[in-house]
Amino acid sequence: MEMEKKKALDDLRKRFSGKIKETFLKFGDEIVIIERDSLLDVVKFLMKEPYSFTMLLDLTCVDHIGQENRFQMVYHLFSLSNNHRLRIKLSLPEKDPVVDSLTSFFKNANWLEREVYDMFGIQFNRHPDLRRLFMYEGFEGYPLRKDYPLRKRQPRIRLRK
Amino acid sequence: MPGKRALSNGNAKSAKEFDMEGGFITTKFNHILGWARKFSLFHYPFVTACCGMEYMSAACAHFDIDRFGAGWTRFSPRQSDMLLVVGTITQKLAPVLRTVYNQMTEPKWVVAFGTCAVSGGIYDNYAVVQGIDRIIPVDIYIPGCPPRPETVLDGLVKLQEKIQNQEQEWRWKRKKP
Amino acid sequence: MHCSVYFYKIYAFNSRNMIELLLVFLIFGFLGVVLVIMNKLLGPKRSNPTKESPFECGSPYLQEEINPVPIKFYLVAFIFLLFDIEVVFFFPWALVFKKIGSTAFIVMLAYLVIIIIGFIYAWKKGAFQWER
Amino acid sequence: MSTKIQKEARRESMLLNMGPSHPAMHGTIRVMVELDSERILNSEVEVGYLHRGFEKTCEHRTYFNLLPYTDRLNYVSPLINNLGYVMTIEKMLGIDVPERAQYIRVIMSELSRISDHLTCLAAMAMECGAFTVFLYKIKAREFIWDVIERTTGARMTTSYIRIGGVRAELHPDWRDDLKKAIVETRKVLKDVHGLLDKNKIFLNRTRDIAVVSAQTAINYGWTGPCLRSTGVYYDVRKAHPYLVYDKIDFEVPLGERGDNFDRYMVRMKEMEQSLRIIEQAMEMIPEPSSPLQLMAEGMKPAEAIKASRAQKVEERIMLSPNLEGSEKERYKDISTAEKKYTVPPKEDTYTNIEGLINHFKFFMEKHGIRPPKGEVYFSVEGGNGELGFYIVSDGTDRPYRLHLRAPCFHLVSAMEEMIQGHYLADIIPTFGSLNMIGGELDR
Repeated sequence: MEMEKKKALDDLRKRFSGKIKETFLKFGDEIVIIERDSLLDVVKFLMKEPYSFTMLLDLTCVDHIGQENRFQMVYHLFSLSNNHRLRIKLSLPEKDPVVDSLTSFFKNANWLEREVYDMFGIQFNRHPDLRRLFMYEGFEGYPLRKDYPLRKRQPRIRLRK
Repeated sequence: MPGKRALSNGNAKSAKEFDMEGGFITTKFNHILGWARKFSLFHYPFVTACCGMEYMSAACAHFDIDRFGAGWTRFSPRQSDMLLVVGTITQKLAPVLRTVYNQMTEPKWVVAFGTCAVSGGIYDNYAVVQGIDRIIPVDIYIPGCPPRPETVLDGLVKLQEKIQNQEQEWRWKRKKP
Repeated sequence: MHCSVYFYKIYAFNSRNMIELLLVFLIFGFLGVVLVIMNKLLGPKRSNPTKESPFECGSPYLQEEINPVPIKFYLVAFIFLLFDIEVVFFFPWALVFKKIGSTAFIVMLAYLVIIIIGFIYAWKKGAFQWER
Repeated sequence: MSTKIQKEARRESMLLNMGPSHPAMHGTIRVMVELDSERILNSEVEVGYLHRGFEKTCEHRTYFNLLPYTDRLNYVSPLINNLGYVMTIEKMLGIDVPERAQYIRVIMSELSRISDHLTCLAAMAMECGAFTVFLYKIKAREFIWDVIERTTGARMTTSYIRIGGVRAELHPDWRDDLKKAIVETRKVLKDVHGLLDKNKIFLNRTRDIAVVSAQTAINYGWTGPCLRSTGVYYDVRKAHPYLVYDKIDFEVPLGERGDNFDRYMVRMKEMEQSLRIIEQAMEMIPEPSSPLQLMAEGMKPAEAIKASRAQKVEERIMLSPNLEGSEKERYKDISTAEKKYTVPPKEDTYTNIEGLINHFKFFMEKHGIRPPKGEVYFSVEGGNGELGFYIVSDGTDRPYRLHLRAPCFHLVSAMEEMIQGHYLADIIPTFGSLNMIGGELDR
């Protein structure tokens, strides 16, 4: 099991020598770390025949506060035909957390990216309508960031007590 | 802007002290009115979260809520007497709950169903209102996460006692001097 | 014999069942009126601005003015009215069906045929499909 | 508050919102619809009305304290959430679970899946007008919840599946309880098949309504019964077998056209498959090491402590009723042997110091379960699809980041496209067949 995974990762790295920074195995999951601006063509390549990652399982973001590249986007791709999961990670600096949007490839990326924008404040280029998904209009700040206090409430109407 | 102090948590005087003031007719009439309102509670299920599953069990055949006259579920606030707030009320949902409460016709009562409605429960964070009494006046609090159907029925019986002993209100009531 | 005489024999004014009919109307009328009055009398009126606005499942309504309702709804209502009035005539007929003999039955059948023709016409014209 | 739909709406069309507090919208979704006399031109789905900040709360609770939160994610099948969360951590810690505990987990999560499908189809049928189906299914769910309650202690919020095994052993007469529940559920399934499968009204409202092709379903990231209703064969229990699912044979029902009726039919067939799984698991489950009997006789905990202080021979301890099933000699079957990751049995905690230390260290701040640094993604087959937990741990006893891959998040994101061009009344069965659960969708 381990061998095939390593082999798959290695030939992926050969194919994308420049863009893939490193690949490794963690708890049996294959992980690929790439540059921010090479996301679109890596995903386009992975969707095609030999790998056929046709489904975007999940898209989320991790906030490593304190590090220079603070936000880390995590994409889980899944290929139905050869039943194979891959995790793509790319890190974004704190100053301009902007990344390309995958809505042109996957339709569920629309809501997933709106959720990440709502929770972390990460901009997505060419996203059809980037608005808050969960929180309401008058909510300032991005709740899932580490520096947002857990109990900081912004009530939407004047509460009685 | 909460309306004038709503009837529900009005001056729920106990029956004894009320008798001394009013004459015999008004107490008798008040008793009948309380009895009539007590046994025909049409409830509006404001269901949001996990307590909704327990509400389904309480309202369905096994633990039938209809035995207490409260089985008729009305999905519009205009036709219901009891606002059954079931589940977690988040900050985003607070104005919706306030609007539905204001749109209910008097006489109206509010029952907080489940710990999240009573006090925000295990979700003490930026998203959840810590108890719906910060939004609307509440009559009966049903604890439990989710409360067992028997607890729900017990809460309903307590509400019925409260309605029975409450000083009823009607349109052309002689206002106290 | 002229058929009007014929009808007279059946609907002779015997006062017994008329009294029951009157009683029925009286009771239900009284009940209806009392309930409405009790409602007006007992329901405490306490209005606030939100109560006046329409109930849109709790969220603010999206449209200030109500646009004119499309014509399809009127068509459905009209067809219902048409066939409903026709059905009403069947009830008294069904009541006295046994006593009035076969000639009335033929008359009723003719009436029924006319309705069915109307029904088929409406069906073919596509009045029952919502979207042609 | 001008929403997107108000800006794009045509002058003469009617704008309506099926708001959050709507019986068919399960109270937490707002669909804003632009209507041209019953036909939907454009719609906008607004979610987030039940966003309870689960992922933010996870960063402030230890791994063990998060178990009750996982019950309330997909609150219709709580045991499957427990299973997913717990197995993710077991994958990180690398501990294995005794055979009997795995079978108990399979039985419990299949029971939970049946109650999920029962509730979903009950709501869908009721919203289409079939109120009797709602009553039958909720009655059948009561029987299943009775079995769950007798083993886990709670009807719905069980937190029964713990890290390293299960909380307590099954009660002595669990077999005939389960048999009775299976017979009842089969009876209700037969009734509902008779009531709905050839019912003209139900067929007209669900056949060829909101058809989703396999390609669009995959593109939307659909998994679970809704993906299988479009004919795509993907079930996490078969694709990545976990627990003992590889030893149990069961089919995965597939639909053909991917419309509302297929989603209904796939869930009905899946319930029969789950019943088959439970029956096979009941036979294959290994026998417990000590015979199951109810209240063990023995000393009261207080006397046992005094006796062990005076180094007397330590007898069995009579535990309080709610700790039933977690006595020492049964512990081997239901919990992993590794001391660090589970609560020691009460006999050890009361009588010897080593048990006390383990108990204390397990619950003390910064000493409980501390998985190694790193990240892991593990998914189980939930009621709506692939329920995945992505946990980033930094070595402390609190997860640094926990993200839930909610299956019905992807299902509902396709809602706007599915109801395009249908009638207003078609929103209800479409939404019912997606089985949107607020707790899992908005987390």
